[in-house]
Amino acid sequence: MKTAVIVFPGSNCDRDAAVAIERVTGAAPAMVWHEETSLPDGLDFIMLPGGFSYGDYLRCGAIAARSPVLPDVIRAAEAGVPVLGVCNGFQVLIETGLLPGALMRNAGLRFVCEKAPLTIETANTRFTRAYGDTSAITIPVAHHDGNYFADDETLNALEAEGRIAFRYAANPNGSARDIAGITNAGGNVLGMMPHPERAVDALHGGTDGLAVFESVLGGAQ
Amino acid sequence: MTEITPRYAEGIDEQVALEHVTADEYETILTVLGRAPNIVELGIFSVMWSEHCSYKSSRVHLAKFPTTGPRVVYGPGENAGVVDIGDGQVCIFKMESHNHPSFIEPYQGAATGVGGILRDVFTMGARPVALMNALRFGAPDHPKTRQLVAGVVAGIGGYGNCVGVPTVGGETNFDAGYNNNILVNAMAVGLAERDKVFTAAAKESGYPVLYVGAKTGRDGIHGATMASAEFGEGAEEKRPTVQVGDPFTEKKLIEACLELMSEDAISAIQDMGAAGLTSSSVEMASSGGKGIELDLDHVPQREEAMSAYEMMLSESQERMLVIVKPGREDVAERIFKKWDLDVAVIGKTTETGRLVLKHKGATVCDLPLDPIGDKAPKYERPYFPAEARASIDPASLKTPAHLGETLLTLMRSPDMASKAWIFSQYDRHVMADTVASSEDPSDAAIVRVHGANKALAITADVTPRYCTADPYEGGKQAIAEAWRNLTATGAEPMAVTDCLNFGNPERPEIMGQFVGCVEGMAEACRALDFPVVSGNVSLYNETDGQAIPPTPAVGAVGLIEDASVRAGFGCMSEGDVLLLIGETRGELGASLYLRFIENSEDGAPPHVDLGVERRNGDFVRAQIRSGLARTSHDLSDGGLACAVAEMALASNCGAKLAYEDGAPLHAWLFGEDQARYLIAADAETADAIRKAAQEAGVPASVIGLAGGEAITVNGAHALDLLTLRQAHERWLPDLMGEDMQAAAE
Amino acid sequence: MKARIHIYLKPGVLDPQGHAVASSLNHLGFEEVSAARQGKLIELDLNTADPGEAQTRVKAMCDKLLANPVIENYDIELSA
Amino acid sequence: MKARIHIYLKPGVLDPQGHAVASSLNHLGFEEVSAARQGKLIELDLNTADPGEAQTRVKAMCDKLLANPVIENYDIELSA
Ligand SMILES: Nc1ncnc2c1ncn2[C@@H]1O[C@H](COP(=O)(O)OP(=O)(O)O)[C@@H](O)[C@H]1O
Ligand SMILES: [Mg+2]
Repeated sequence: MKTAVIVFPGSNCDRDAAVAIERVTGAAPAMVWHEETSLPDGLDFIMLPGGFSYGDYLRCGAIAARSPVLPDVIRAAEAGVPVLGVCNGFQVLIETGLLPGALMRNAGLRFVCEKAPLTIETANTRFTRAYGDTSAITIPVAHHDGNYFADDETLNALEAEGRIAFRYAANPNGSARDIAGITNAGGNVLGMMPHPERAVDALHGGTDGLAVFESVLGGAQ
Repeated sequence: MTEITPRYAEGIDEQVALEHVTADEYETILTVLGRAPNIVELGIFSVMWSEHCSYKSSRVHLAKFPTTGPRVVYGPGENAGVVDIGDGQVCIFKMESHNHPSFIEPYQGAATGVGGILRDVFTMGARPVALMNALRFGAPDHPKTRQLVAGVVAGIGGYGNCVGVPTVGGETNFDAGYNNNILVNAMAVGLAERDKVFTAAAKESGYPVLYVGAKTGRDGIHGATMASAEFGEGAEEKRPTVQVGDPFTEKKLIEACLELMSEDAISAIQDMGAAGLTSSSVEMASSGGKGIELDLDHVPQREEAMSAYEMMLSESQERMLVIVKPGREDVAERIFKKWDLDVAVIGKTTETGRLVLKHKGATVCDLPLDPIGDKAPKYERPYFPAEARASIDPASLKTPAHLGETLLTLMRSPDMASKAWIFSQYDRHVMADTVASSEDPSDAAIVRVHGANKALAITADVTPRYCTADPYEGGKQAIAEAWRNLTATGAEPMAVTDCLNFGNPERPEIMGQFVGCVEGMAEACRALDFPVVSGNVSLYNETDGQAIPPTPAVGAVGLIEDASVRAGFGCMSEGDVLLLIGETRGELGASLYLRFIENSEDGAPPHVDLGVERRNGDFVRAQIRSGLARTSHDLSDGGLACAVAEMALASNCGAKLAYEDGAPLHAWLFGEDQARYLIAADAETADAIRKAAQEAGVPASVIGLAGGEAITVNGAHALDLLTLRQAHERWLPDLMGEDMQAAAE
Repeated sequence: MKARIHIYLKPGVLDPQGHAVASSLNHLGFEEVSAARQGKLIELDLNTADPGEAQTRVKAMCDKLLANPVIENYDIELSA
Repeated sequence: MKARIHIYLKPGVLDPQGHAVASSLNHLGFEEVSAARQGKLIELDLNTADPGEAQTRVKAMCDKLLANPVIENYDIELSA
């Protein structure tokens, strides 16, 4: 398993992401600095971590989406390499156009940090298959701009194509149709606001997020 | 008066001088220098001899704190306190105030407060792992309060969330005494390798001095001095501006500093706090007995035409001063450039013992450093103690008809109501080591040591009501409650940091409060082997002669050797026996009960018997560490009834209290007697704990059973959990509404 | 020369900030406010002499970075 | 009528957003950008006929809520 975590200035969940990945694969991921212009060869998984890349200035994820390393990430994604964007990573994926829609300021305007109950909308994605018939989980959210927006056409398509992976059971941010996480048409890119890497450890936030990594990284070795 | 002519350097007159220092201080300067100081030198004295930097009113009393102990590596005097947590690691922490700036500009004031305290911790080599905040606002219905709450909370979250350090706990009070002087105290906790701790003292001369971080602008240059000669004709762009923080730069600064610290390049390092360049350069040089020479032309500047005075007094954020080993400048340059931060060699250390500043080729400052420290004013301000209050006889107050209603009133009161509206705006989980934070039923926040199985317990406490009623007992109680909150989780209390917030020390009654609180805290620290390793003093918190209630905020850190062996108060279950540890005399003086039920602030606060405090606490900790006690809660505000209510809400399980005799019923329920804990356990375990208590000579009595969907007393006075939860959780959201947010940022 | 760029949300895109501004203003007694929209204001200093060139370049900046075409429109004002 | 309000930071106040925008534009090849400042744009729909009244009312809105007098300046444009 060759994995990588992209590190932007202002990323602050990069270490958490690495710990979660290593817990499942037993091997530390490559930490790739935003100024690299090419990724390590033969990656099986790329993660865009949470945080405040470039201070979240202008628009969350906007500047990161245009940083030197991104073209190669986009190439990999288009070639089918699994890519997971969490929180700020989701915002970056949206800004690159790999995922549709936009993430706006939370409806309540306040930053929201809470343990969010989620429903798993489909277990047949590369990121949710390990959940089996589990349908309800709890994963922490912590964001200011997680209010998912897209036009009805896009939303209907996402629903029709089974690309909504997670919904909020108690919508914390005003997201359209309670959307918490979506995949691309190819099913190899997942963006989600909740932090699965903060739920891989019983002492910290429970283990409901572990299956996301087990799904995409081929289960505990 | 010293015979020195001219008495004033060019462009300075008496008024300008007095805007910087007192008349006496100016005389001292003349004698020390043997000449009149120029405006830059005057500015430097005004900073170094300010209350903030020189602690001139408090120094003599702060010396009363015990500051050493087996775990203490560095006590007060460094940027932050350092305690040994074993395995070659240390915990580094400090608490600081940002009261006035937060009142002027709530968002930026609170945000820069967080930034400043973080720098105090990582400048010593620690990666920050937790933030706490202790907030005091005015009366809920005061016209300014809601906007201040919205702005301060958004600011703390905005900064802490972005730098990626979890804000794991704190405390919040509302009291009319803070209407025009809110308190924003922030605490940062970090972890470092014991042999990788960095200090500020310049040990060598001839070493390069590097400026790193953000550029210098005209931020926060002291208002009074701006009206002075030099800026009389100050154009708009020359006016001082409020410090604005940039957490993104801070995050990069943390990573860059830690990266540089992992190389063998740093000789000494110091964050730029208030009047950054002045205090940092002076402190680094004088604490090392060296001199320092800076060329201000090399200081990275954000604005045009900055004067030497402005550069030396600027409070621009996210800046550090680093003395590197000769020849290692390139290492620093590489790292800070990588992080897109400014880095510049601006001078060198010297043997002269003087601070020499060059600007545009001219020497604009040449001061001997020793006098700045030695001759710094140190006042023994007159004070008289507050006169003692009579204690309240609980029997003189009539027992309310429905005690469930009484409990409801307290649990929805500003002090007891849920603060979820606040802490849900703080990222409490980033770094993935938070074991317990604000939302969890734990008397202290618990943060695991990354990669290890042990954890830090962290708490922030003080009860201003008590300090007002009796500064000495209140000071003791603040330390005792912090120690108790740590103990109730099973942690070994290690050390204390503080933030002493008071009014104008030139008023003897205020100084009396200060001295009383400090002496009370000091006695408690000695009795509990709980040394003070860092702290901060904030005086002059008053408006129109109205001083804040004395508020010596205490931050404390404890150690949990095995993170899986600890106690919280959220697992009380049907049939559990409720065991009260400690004695109940029913002390209602200065209690929440008195405030919200009798509308009185009267009476003597609960007495703190430190011997009993220690005995009971050591016993409870032993029960938790042996694995017997898994559910325990300390008793504080609102006494037994409120502790039971908090346990019931957290466990979603009611309780049937059984009152037999002793203090009058209302005092038994709401008395705030100290040194008490509530333990919930199955009958068998409870029995074992009770026996152990008997042997240890610790009072322990069964006061009821867990169960049902309500809290009852002798089968009556029922308060159902749903009603309780609604009232407890809705108070703050209802106060804040939704209309404030648009203005918060 | 200088460029002043107004970036606002496309009609139909939900605008939580604008909504909050309007209701707060109403709440404060400014009932005449029937709606509010919040956008961004970006001012650029340009080392460019030719207005025509500036116009095309700034438009490119907006399309490449400053505005998000999915949700935002923009207009550009140039001044010497 | 409509009010368009520009809110920008006072001169000298640190503007990290503007700084980030400028350096990102430079990175993207727009070297002609020497500086950038970011502010807020607020548009209000008003049920007010009289421009004079609108002007005073909107100014009050800015002072009370929309702008932060400590660090921000603002200007107001009214249009029918
Ligand atoms: N300003 C704040 N920031 C974060 N957490 C807070 C704040 N104020 C209160 N809390 C949290 O609310 C809970 C109750 O606070 P408090 O009643 O002071 O606890 P205790 O009585 O045990 O000291 C605690 O978990 C505390 O951490
Ligand atoms: Mg407390």
